[in-house]
Amino acid sequence: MLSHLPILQVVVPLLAAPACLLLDRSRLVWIFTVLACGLSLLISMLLLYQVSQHGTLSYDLGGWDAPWGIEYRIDLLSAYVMLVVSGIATLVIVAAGTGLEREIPLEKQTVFYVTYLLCLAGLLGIVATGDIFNVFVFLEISSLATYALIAYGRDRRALWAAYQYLIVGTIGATFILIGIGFLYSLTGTLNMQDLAARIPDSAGSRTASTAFVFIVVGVCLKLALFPLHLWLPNAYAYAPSLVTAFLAATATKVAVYLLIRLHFSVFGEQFASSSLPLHGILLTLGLAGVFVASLVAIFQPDIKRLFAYSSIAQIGYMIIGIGFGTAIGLQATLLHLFNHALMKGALFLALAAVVYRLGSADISAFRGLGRRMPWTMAAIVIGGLSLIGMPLTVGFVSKWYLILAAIEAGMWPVALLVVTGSILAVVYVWRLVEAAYFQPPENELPEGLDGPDRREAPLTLLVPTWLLVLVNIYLGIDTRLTVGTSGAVASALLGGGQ
Amino acid sequence: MLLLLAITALAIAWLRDLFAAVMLAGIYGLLSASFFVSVDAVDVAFTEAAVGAGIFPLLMLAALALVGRNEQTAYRRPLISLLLVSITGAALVLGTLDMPAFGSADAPPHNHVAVRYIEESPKEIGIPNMVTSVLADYRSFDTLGEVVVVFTAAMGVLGLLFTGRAASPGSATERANMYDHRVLRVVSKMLIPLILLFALYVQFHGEYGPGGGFQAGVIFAAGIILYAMLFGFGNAQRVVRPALLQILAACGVLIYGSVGVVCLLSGGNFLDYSQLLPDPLVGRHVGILVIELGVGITVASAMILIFYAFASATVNSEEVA
Amino acid sequence: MNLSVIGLMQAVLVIPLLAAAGVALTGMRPNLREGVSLVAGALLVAAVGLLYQAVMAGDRSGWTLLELLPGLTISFRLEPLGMLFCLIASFLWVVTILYAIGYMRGHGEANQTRFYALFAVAIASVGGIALADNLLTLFIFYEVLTLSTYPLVTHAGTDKARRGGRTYLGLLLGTSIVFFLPAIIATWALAGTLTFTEGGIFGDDTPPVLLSLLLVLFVFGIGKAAVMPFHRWLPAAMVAPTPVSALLHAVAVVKAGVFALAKVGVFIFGLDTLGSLAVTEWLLYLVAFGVLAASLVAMRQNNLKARLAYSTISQLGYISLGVLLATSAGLLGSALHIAMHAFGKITLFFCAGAILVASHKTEISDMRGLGRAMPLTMAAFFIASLSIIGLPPTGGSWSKWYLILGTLEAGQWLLMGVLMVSSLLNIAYLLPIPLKAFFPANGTAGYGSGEDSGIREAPLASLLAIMITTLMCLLLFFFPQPLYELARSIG
Amino acid sequence: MLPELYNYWVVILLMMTGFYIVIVQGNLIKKLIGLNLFQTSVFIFYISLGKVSGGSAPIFAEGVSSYSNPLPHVLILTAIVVGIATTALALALVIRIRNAYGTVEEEELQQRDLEC
Repeated sequence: MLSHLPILQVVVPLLAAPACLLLDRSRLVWIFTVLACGLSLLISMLLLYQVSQHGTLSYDLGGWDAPWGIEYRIDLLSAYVMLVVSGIATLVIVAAGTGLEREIPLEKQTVFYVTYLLCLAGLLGIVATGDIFNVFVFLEISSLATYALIAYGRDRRALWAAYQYLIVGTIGATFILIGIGFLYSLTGTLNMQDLAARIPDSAGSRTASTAFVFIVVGVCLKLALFPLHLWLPNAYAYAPSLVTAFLAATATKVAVYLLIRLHFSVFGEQFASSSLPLHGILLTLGLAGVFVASLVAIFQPDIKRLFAYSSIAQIGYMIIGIGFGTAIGLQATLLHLFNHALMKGALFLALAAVVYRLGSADISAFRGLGRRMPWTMAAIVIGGLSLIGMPLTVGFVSKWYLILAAIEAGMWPVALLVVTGSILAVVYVWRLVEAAYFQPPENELPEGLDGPDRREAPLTLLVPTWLLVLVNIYLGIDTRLTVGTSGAVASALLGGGQ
Repeated sequence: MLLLLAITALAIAWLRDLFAAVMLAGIYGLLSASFFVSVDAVDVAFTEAAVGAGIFPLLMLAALALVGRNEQTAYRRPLISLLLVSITGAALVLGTLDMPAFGSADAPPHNHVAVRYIEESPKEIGIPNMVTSVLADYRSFDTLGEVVVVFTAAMGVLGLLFTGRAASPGSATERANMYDHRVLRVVSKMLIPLILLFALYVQFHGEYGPGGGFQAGVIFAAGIILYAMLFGFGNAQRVVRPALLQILAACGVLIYGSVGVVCLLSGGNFLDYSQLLPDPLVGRHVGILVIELGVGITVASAMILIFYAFASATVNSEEVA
Repeated sequence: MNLSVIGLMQAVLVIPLLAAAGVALTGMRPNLREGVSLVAGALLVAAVGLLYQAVMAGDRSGWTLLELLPGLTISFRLEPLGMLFCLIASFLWVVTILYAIGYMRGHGEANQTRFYALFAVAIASVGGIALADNLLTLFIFYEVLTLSTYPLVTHAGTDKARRGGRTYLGLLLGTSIVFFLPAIIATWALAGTLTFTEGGIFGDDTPPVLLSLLLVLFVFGIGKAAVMPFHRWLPAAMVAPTPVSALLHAVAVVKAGVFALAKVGVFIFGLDTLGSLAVTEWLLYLVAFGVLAASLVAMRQNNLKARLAYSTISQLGYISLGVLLATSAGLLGSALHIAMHAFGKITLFFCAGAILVASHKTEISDMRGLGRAMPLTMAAFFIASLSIIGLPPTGGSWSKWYLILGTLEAGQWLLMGVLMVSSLLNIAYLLPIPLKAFFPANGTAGYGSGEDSGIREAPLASLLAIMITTLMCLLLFFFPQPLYELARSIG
Repeated sequence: MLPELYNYWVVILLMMTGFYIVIVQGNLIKKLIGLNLFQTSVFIFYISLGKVSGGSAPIFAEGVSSYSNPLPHVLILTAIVVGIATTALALALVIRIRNAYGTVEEEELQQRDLEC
């Protein structure tokens, strides 16, 4: 059975989803979903272990050899991303046990869990597959599920946000489809490895360049790279809080993964840098994203929106890392990909706890929260510090490598801009801290909430949050796993070009 | 043919009446289907006809009934958009410059992976329709994904719209307008069983000619939807209950998936049908039949579900109004 | 021996942390809570005292806590300069707790548990800075110190406090992230190590331009050293309760800054390299300008704590100056001044706090004639002022002596002039305060003998603390050897 | 070259018409029609790729040696399904938006959001 792990990773949540629908009681559905996610997490751990021991795994679906059938291909990079995705998914779904009751009516919870599992399966499928068209199919599974998940938000603006995201996401997917079409017309294959072997033959071809551009633009729409980010803040702000936690920590990460995979494994660094001034563009857009998004974040009264903008800024950092075009830069991107998932997961889960108790994530709700919900606020503070890049948190590790990459590449101004970006993070995190610890709570709670709501969040929300926070700190101190893996991945991607 | 398509497309862009635009979009679907026939893509043509000229306008009209057919606002930033679109288009044209000519037989796509599909599949899989071979066997995982996409959409629509309660039978609103057309009613009564039969034919004939689970599912759904439109949703929902549909939609996916799992358990890779039976060819045959059935079930029930959901939204909003 | 020294070093880090935990747990019972703090302080002094003997015996053992990134460790090592810093900080911690007990209760402050706990955390991070074996370790504790002191600054929770806190955090974190961190990473990229090594870590082939750039980044990046123009945080931090201003913003935090600067100068660049860089000269003049400018600004402050803050900025300039002179006498002077200024300035702040608690006065112009009501406090203020100015019979005269010697050694006559002038300015802004308190000018209403105004000396615990530090100022003039020996063995 | 690629260019024109409608239209339904147009045109592009001159439909028959390429057909079958699924979901969203806001015009929506 061990040799089938690659496919089980995706199929478990994929089939668990319709199975959920057959169970009727929502509590039962929850337990089942937790089990499915947990199983998928276990599989991803085993996969990472297998890959680190035996190297890249290849799995032929339907028993057909690679270029003819669809291949699942798990290398260190995909195993690493799948670990993040399934880990976060598990924690969020555990928190959903109680966290959901205030956000989604009971009769819709079953459908929610089904959609959630489908989204997870879609994301995992994108990461696991070695076939470029299969990427498109699973991208659409996860996207459709995501639109629905966002639209379950209580605020009516959630609907509007979901619609906007749907339009942008579909345009992005269609762009990717066009790119795939060009690639196919040029090479006659859809398998990524086969493509990588054949693309160099047509280097310099305008068709290949166009394919590359369309795919990159399509993916960038998905990952909300500045200036294609306009859909993200609303989507994150109005989605149910737990959905936001899940999406923020996984969906954009998978998009970044896709960019890295296509850029480095399919087209190859050689092609990408020779046919276009891609590095310059990525650096510029990344930096612009960091600054614009951070500045906007500072002025957001809604904290979920604030962290949504912060996500755009953090994506900017990841893109900058790719833009250096060096192994250390790529390593920084990979580290930040992993680390940012941890930070944002923790932050948004903590926000979900706040919303659960107070019914709002507005800055005014945070006044005096340090006393009312000390554990939740402490989680937010630690997550925020990690975002800033304080030592002993994961944020420091990724920032260290990013700056190191800039200095090594001789780009001092970039290094300075990157650190200046962190200062902006200090500003927006600190607004929150000030409100929570050094402002008296508003006299009256929002109407409709009574005594018990002054309390700390329930344990089912706190435990997953704090698990993530602790991982944040642990991996900020013991960096062997993240640094080692990302280093190996980066040199593999740049070195052999696969 | 392409010229006609272009004219239709521009007309859609030009028209302000949404109803007309939807109709034109349907025509566009039909036209592209006939284009597909002309370039030998019969399966695709079949599907595009069913979807582009069938389901799509149907859904659109159902939605239009709710939101009104006129658009009001002026265009937003037309110049910038035009510029953006032109740049994109120019990039695409640039991309085509190095492409192999249209229809050329020595273009790379026809000389690499596809060769095996064309030359070996009748032997390896044992069925003449190569599209079905590729769809249901070589790239069957994509098709599983496709079914899941449909399932996901159904779930999404369900979560967004469905209130779960059926309209009370006999209420004034639930009797569809078309009920009053006696001729239509009688003709349809005869037609619907035929449609359903045809669906079954398409379902099981997919290995030999154009067709397969998806097309069959769509046709089947069309039959039920027609029934619903004529005899009211309350009646339709009594015949085909939404709860049952949900279970069926899930079952379709599960059938497909469990074929894969059974392959796993019998020692092959996921979806490797040759492991199903001692004789690999027969095994493949059975595998394809079963998964096509799964596709058909899910697609049909998902489509009907989506339609019910839209209809129930109609009823509800009328009640609100 | 070796093992126990390491154990002691660990104790230096762990004791305050345990104290913080203990304080948090016993928060409900103030007497127990402050008892915990005091006991921890005493233990810490004992541990540091033992370590002092080890250092003097030539022990330089160290240990690595963990490897953060490949080749980058969090590790600690015993070393005289750090020992000096540690010694002062831990000793003054006990005294400050004593003082704070009187002050915080007398002033009726809220959130006292948070206050004591964070205070302990700050001391732990000072221990980490002092014992750090490499730049990374130093940086980490440096940031922890910033973060743990921020809530102390905003303690009051008023708008003014929050504004002050924002400036404080913004400048300290800002400089450290924008300048300090890139400088560290660049150092790592250039030299391949961050470990403090005698004589510096850069190879001879490192281009001087890069080194100059790095030095500038370090000098500005270590914002806690309050080199102009990044000094604004210090006056802003004065909204904190006085014990915080006293220990942290006259001793721990600011000294952590100059200490880090000294470490970088001596062990990253090496005095020789430092002296050979052209940019050092410019930085020297910049710092010298800061010394004078801060003194001038101090003269114009009517708020006592603000005046003391600017005085601190100016005095920190002395220390930075001493390091940048890159001579052994200058370094000696700097090291001694870290200690001498600490005792002097903390006394001054204690006095300011005592005046606040007893008379609720913060403005200097209101303090005329206060000497009759609070003779002990004002006498202490006078003695500490002498020490800051550098006049015998106080410890401050020694450090100033060596600093001036340092300028002479480097041939910087101009800088010697700056030191002289600034000493005169010190006299001008410090001495009038006690003098006018004892001898109010004619025509202004004095506070009489205290009965009619109701003003008395500060609470006993605070007064005791003031006495101790004042005594130290005097004692260090007569017995400077222990510190002198320690400072001599640096580098 | 022109006649060889002419087909593609017309298809690109079609795509861009759809794309333009998506971007420029403020009516949510019309946007979806445009999106559908855009996607359908991409399908046409793919199917054109699969055409082999002189080939016949890829259903095995005795005596036929040249077939059109079946792979793009398969891909597009999948893509069509994905497209209609997306449309269905989007329409559901539009209906909900209409119920919640009372309009399906983008500008009015933005105004109503600003009001609250």
